[in-house]
Amino acid sequence: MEIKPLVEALLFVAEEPLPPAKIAEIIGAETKDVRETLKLLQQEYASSEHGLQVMEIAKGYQFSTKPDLSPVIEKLFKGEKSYTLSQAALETLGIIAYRQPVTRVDIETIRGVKVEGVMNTLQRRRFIRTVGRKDAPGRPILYGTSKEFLKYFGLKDLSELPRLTDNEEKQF
Amino acid sequence: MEIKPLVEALLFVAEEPLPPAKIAEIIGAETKDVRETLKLLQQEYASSEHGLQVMEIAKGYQFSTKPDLSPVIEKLFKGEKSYTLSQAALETLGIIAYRQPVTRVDIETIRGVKVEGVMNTLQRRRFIRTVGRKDAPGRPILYGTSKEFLKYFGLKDLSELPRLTDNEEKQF
Amino acid sequence: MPAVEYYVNLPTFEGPFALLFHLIEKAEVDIYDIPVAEITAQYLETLQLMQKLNLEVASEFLVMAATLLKIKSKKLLPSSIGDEALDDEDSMDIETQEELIQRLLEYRHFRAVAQELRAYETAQKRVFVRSLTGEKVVLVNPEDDFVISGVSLPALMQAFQRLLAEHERQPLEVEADDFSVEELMVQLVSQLQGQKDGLSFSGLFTETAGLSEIILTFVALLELVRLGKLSVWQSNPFGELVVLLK
Repeated sequence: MEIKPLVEALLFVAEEPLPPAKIAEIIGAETKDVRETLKLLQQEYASSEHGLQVMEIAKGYQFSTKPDLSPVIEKLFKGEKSYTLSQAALETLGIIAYRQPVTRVDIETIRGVKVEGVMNTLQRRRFIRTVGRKDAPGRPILYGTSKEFLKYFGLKDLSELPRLTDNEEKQF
Repeated sequence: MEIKPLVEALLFVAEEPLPPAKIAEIIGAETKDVRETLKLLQQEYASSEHGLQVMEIAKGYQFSTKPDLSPVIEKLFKGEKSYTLSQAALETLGIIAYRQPVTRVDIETIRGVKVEGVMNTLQRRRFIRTVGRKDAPGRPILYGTSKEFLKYFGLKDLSELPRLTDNEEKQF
Repeated sequence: MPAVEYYVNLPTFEGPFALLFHLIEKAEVDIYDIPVAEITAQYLETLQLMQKLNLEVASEFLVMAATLLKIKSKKLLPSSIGDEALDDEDSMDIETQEELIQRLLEYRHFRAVAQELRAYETAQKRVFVRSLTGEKVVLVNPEDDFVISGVSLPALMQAFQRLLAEHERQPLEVEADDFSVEELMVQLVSQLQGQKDGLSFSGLFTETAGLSEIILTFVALLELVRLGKLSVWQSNPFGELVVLLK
């Protein structure tokens, strides 16, 4: 059976980047063949005929629009409710990304404010997830970033997070 | 400028089926040219090479997966799309679709049952919307169907609703 | 009608019209020529059965029962006699068998419509569109690193830097406790003396440290760093902070 249409359709509908192994499992094919098909799709969509591309992100593949089209694409979203994160959410995410696993109190200590509301939002948007409990009194919950976080910021993995400069490190 | 990649990218990112005129406005092209490009895309994706198709739905165009792939696609969602509307909801929607604008009491008269609960569900799911108030005692709310309704049932517009047969029409 | 069979086969009815249809179909009679007396009897029988089975019988079913009885008696009584006596607020706005038939036909029509809609629904269930419930589309622009709907990595970075900067400036308002920043600075230095490899950041806090103690310790730490007494570093971006005496 030709698997290309299936791979294409799955990449399209998936809510998150799909790892080749998962695609293989769903369609009942060899991961090797899925990888080959993904490469083929990547090549085909790379043609200037297409406005989409197959990108590898967060250890999976997904469709996205081509970067050079973004000025036009953004016009579609003009005036729409923006999905940008609030400053508070960004700060909190930053702390969690760099300091994970981290407890809520840790974050509040650094930010100097209560973060419960922000944390709820981030959990609802699945940017953060609970990763365990700290071996400390009260066994507070430890938080870490999620695959959703990587996707939102276009990171392949956490090692792609910007490094703190020497100067910044010293400030700590 | 080649508009096909842009049209393709816009269809992909839009949350709603896009009307040709809107696409034309965004990319600064003639609606006529956009329509031609849409037809071209529709033809290209109709090839068995592709798992996607360009659908005309709810007065616009949208990408979707091809129907024959559904057994595999469903595995990705593990039955998430398995819910269907209740008989009560379908009957109520049918009445609203054909008789709009219509009041709740009109619907209850036809169905012979209270429809408040069903109407709430339909409004929550945005299949129906209020379209005004009837010029009658108590000024009851008038309801109509929404774009969401067209999308759910895969209709281009209300004229695609099943026609009454001659026999049935005479009865009214 | 034996109740046992019904017990097994009694479907759920959307409403009184649905039940009436069921009975008419079962009786295999023409809808234009309903034997009202017979259908009414069966209708009442079914309601009793529903009650026996502890099924909730909605008031609409009872209203229809009253309506059926009214039509039935009208057929038996000479016209215009007893109209007032039978006029019942609880009955439907249906006076004659003809009206009942019209209403049944109208309802039947919309049942057919519902069936059509069900077919459309089934067809549409087989195509999938992108789910955008979670978040926005990824727009990638290499010139701005990764830009996704207005948020970029530099933005995250800046937020983090601002946070660090604010930390230096802003005095944290904490309740006066058993600790002062000065005391904690002294305590920190003595804790770190002799620790060639430094101590982990979290290791500086006692297990029972309260929020204010943690904050004050953190401020003391920052102050010592500012004064050049301490250095703090990380082995990797998300590793543990290590504190060293200079």
